[in-house]
Amino acid sequence: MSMSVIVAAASEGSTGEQFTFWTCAILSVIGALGLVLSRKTVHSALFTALTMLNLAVLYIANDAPFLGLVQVIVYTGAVMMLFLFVLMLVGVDSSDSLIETLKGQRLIAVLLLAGFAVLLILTLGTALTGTQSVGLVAANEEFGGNVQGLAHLMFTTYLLPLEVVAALLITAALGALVLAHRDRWTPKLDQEALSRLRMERYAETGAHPGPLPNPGVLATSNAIGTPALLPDGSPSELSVPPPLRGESRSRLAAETTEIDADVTEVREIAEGKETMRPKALRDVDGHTDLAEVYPEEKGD
Amino acid sequence: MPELSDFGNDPFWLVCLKTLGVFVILVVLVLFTIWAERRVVARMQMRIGPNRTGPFGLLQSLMDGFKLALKEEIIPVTAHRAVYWLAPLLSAITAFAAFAVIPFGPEVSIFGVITPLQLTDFPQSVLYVLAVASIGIYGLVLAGWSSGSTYPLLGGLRSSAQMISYEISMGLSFVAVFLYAGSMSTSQIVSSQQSLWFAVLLAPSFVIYVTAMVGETNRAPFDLPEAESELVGGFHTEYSSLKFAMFFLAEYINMVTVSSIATTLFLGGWMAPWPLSLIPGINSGWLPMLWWLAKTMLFIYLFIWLRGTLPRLRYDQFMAFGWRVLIPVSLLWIVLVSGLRAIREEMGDTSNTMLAVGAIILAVLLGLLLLATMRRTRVREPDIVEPTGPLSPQAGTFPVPPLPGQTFEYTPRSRQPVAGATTSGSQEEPDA
Amino acid sequence: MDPSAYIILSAILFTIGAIGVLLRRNAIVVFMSVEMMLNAANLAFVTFARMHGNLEGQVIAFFVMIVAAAEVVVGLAIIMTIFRTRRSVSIDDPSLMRN
Amino acid sequence: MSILTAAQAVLPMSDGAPAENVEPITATITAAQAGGAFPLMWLLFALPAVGAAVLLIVGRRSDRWGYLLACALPIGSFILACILLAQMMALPEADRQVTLELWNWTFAGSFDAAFALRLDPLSISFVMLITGVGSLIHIYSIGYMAEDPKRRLFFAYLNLFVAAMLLLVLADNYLLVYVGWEGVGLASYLLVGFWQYKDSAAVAAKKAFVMNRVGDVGLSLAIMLMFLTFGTVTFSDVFEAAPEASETTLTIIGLLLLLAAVGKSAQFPLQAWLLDAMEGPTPVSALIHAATMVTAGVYLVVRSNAIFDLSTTAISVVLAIGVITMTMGAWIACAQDEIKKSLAGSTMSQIGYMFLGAGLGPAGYVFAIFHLLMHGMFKADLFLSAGSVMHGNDDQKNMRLYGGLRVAMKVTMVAFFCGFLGISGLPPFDSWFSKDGIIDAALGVNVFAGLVALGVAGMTAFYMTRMLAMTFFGSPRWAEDQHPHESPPVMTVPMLILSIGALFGGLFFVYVAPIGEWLAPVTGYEESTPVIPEIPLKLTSLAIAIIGIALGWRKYATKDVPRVAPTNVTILTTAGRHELYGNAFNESLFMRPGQYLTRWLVWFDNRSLDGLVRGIATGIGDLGGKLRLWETGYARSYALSMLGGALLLGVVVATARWF
Repeated sequence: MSMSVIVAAASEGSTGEQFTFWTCAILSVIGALGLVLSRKTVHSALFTALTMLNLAVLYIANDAPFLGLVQVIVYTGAVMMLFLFVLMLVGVDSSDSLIETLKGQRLIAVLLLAGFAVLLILTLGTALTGTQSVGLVAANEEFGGNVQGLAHLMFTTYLLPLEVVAALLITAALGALVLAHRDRWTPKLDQEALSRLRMERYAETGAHPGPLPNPGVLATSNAIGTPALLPDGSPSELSVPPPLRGESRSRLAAETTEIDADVTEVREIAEGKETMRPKALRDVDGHTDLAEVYPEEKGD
Repeated sequence: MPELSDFGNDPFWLVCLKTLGVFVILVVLVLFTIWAERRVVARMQMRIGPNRTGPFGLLQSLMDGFKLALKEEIIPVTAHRAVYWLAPLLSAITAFAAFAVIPFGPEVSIFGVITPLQLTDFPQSVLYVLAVASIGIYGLVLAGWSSGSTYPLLGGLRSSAQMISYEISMGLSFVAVFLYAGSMSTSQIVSSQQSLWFAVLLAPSFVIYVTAMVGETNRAPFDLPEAESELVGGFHTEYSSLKFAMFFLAEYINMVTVSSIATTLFLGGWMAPWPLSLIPGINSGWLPMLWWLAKTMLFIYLFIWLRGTLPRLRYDQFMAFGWRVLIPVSLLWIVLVSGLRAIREEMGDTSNTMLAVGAIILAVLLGLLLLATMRRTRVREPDIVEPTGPLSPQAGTFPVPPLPGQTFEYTPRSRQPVAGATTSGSQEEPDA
Repeated sequence: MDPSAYIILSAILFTIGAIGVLLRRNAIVVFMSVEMMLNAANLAFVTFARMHGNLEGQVIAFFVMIVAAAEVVVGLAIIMTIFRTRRSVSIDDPSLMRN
Repeated sequence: MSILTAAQAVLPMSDGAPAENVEPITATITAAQAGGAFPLMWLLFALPAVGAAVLLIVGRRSDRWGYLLACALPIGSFILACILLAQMMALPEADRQVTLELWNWTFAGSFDAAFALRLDPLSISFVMLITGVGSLIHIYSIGYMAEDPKRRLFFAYLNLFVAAMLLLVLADNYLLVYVGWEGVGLASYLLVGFWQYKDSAAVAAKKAFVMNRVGDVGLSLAIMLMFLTFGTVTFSDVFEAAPEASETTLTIIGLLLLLAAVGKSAQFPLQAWLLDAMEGPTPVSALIHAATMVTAGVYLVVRSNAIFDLSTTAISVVLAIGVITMTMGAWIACAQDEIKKSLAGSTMSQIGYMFLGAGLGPAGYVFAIFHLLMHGMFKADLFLSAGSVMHGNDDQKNMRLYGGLRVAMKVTMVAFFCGFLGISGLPPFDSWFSKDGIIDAALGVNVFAGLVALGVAGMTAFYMTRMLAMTFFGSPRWAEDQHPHESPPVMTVPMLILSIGALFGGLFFVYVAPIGEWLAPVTGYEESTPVIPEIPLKLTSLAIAIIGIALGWRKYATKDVPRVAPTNVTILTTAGRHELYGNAFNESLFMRPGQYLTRWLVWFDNRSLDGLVRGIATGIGDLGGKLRLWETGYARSYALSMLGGALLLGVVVATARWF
């Protein structure tokens, strides 16, 4: 695919590399600007990922194919993914207020950054004029390839740093575990405890112990905002998801009148039996205090 | 056998042709896999499966694809448009891209140009597959997030967590192969298996890879991120029409990809299996594509078989398995392999010593395994008390139905008329 | 191709990262900006390796990646912990060390 | 040989006449060469140490069986000690010095003190006393502490004490002696304060500990000085090198050693802790504060005889301290109403006798140790009997509330009476031989000391009669609800065994196993010629004892003893009741000046040094306060600072490159 093209282009120093460089450079700068300028944090993360992908390509173009792939795997695949995870855990909608709160921070930062930029331009300008790249062809050939060459360096000259870095990684993993660990102060609620709690709440407040009724059951449509009908024909507001409840009041009312005719019909058919469902159960659905229903149970 | 220097020399038209070929192969394989899955699972469940469209229902998947493309597209109001668009594209493109380095066969002559039957290859091509796979995960996460709905978000997070976790053990299972092949390029790995497949030589790596690849593709029994009964459909719940088709396509391409990687890395790629490989000339020309196809189909069948057989794991069990079993075992195995190789490098031809050491290590591991299983059998039997006698519905915990041997004791309340239950003054007993 | 283009790109990215660190208040964005700066430095290392014809620049870049990964793990864990107690990811909130 | 001259029998005789000079032991043989049970001699102290360790580590789980283990181990040590004694007696006289080097535990530069044990006639005598009396007291304690919830802990401490004491007497060098010395101090502290919920016990323990520290400083300084002078702290090397040192050095070493001995043995001027230490359980008083630990000072002086022999100043001070304490102790014993305190005064007095003996130089060492062994038995017997009396009387200690207990506690009375006979110097019982030996020798060396010793012998007889009469004779003066009863056999049997020792120990060591011949090779012996002929002297001392007994009997047995101590008493009695104002003495002489000195030092420190230090600190603090303004607490501000720093650095570097 394109990778071998890039590698080939880079080693030749041809217009292929020019093309690759300019494309990726522009994209990565766009990504970096996006990171700084986006208000939504997720966008920042995506822009960062874009920059990192492009940097990977630039690494490959710079005769560092192994590093480029590792960049994709480590940065794009793991680090940025971790960022996304954390973003989603802390709430993806957290967007930044752009008002500066630190007195003078922005002014001093801009001044310093300007100075920094000037310094960079001056130093780089003088340092880089007339430099020519040696190229890595010879260095890569020495051990039979880029990976082999890197491996040779890492496991001989840089063995100690490598070991230290490995220790650092393990320490970091443990540190993250410790930091993210939350002690459990209360026993874990298992299925039995949960159901017991539910029944206790039922006994105390009369809250319905079972799952909520599904929306639209026995109703005219199965849209999510449509309340279910109970066996006695009354609509159950509990079946509507909480965010839609208030909004769906009017719809609920309309629905109720619409089905009123059907309900009356059902009632007529069931004439003589009064109700198909004891009042007590309906009261439970409607959060009636249980004490009213079972007054003698109070003392227990 | 193609060398690494054989790649990158193709004329432009041949590159286009090869790309097209890979695309076609993938699409056809996907269509076939969907059909095969439905038929095979149907057979396993004593059904017939699709058999109407085309011979043996072979065209069923194609027709499904058309239908899917023509369906109305619904985009949630809360969706984040740009990302919502981007996600399926990312999924599908990376799925296709990973296939670029899969070798289908040896060098053949196409319109007079001698070229390997492989789109491209370079010294780090297996890493490339891993890299592309890790980008593919973005498709899932972004799909879940951009849908603006809870189920897809949870599903997306779950899928990506799962895929990242299993990608680690997958990558680790490659290490032993790299060590033995001395290369990270797919074509070199295939050619280094001429004498012995790595599935035999590096059996633990193979087992780890096969397990990880099922987790990596979110397939049963590791399909919990898409558990229909829990999360509706996972990250793609809010997707419909062609975008959903793209996710679907990506999932099946990924199946084919991981199968063909298994083939390439462990089953000798396109080379003929052992007794057949003795026939001279069988590993040249276009014929080896057949072996490649057969081996890949074998893995695809394995996927289908697993799906038809195994129940779904719980999420925490699944993650615990990945982190506490697969990764440690992979690490141990890598240490073992590199240790053995180091011994061989240092001590020359001392295979007897190596074998002895290996045997001892194996014995120790087996002993540990035995101990572990023995410990597991020592789980205390729960005290089962046969309930007898009358049971009060409010006794002890929460109302339960009477078990066999129990009689239900009615509380006074259940016999009494319920207060306020009367609208017309009737005092009827609730039927018990 | 003249390697100075890569170096200049690296400088640009580094500066943009620094801007992010200095001006953004969301801790995660600040953190990503730090990663951006590290990446820019990596690009410079890789380019230097090519310029001087030895692989040590790539090795250093590799180490930077590992250290960055470790840093991200711990840093994000800290951000999570702060978020848990303060319900905020603003980097200005945890200023308990003030004065 | 007549009874009157029997005291001479303890001396080394050759053909019925005392030898002029005794050949000291020169050859040292190792345990491995000696063979037999000698290589196991480390077990002597290891057994009780193991007991203490087990009881302390296993903790409450050993509550039910721990005390039995704790009794068995000292008995085991005792059996081993018997075997070792037998083997040592079988050795030729010149070879009776067996060393066992266990390991080298301290080496720093040229300093080198092995963990080595040394068994010679002196130390085996102590070992026999410690393990024998110790075992009996352990057994006695089973009964005495039966009701105590912390009995296991008590036994653990007792074992710890026995182990430390054995280490003390077995040590081959002063450093190891110091270990044992501190060990017994610790055990004593723990045991005196065993009932630490009582304020008095806690205070007494602290007091004993602190005063012992004063003595311990002397020992540690002596060890340092020894190392400085001789380059070694091993007994044999030090003694060998001693004649080469200057007399001043030896005097200083001797006085420092004496300071240690005085502290441990509760001699003047560090005597004040002993009476308070009676707050501990009675077996502790019997074992530690009568029989063994308090005699460690005597052991130290006698063991270091090579040093004291060479310094007339030091040995004179020993003599003087012995005379003073002997008198003080007897005085206090005459005036105290609490039975244990009276006995403690007696102990002080008797140890004063031993110091007197040791202060006589080669003429008295043997008698000091002889009296020490005798005292160990009869005083342990007396204390155990006193404990039995208290045990039977609801822990009542005041003798004025006893009276007529002979009816209720016959066995105890018999045991106490035996102890009385042993101490009061009547023939042919223990003190008749040992104490008179000291008086004899004293009259030969220092007439004044001898005459005082004679007088104190009468006081001894008087206060012992007083105790006997107030406790067991006269009319009962018990409280209504106090039901005196005899103690269980587990307590009375050890008492009776000790009674036998109190009665016949002297006879045994004079006629059966002459102690003088046994010890003289270690301590050396010189005959002294008494100024008074022997037989008149003996008659005099007997007469003095009988006068003391008669006075005591007349005052306390034939007359009613008031229940409340009378206040219209002579100034002598008042002083005795206040322990001769030892506490006031210490307080005014040491504590107050010390406090003033400390206060002045604190004042000086605050003004001068602290002023300087605080000034610097305040200055730095102010500077820090200014710098603190830089710390805003905002991470981004810090990042800004970093950028500024980087910029600065970059500018500097770039400038340096360009120009």
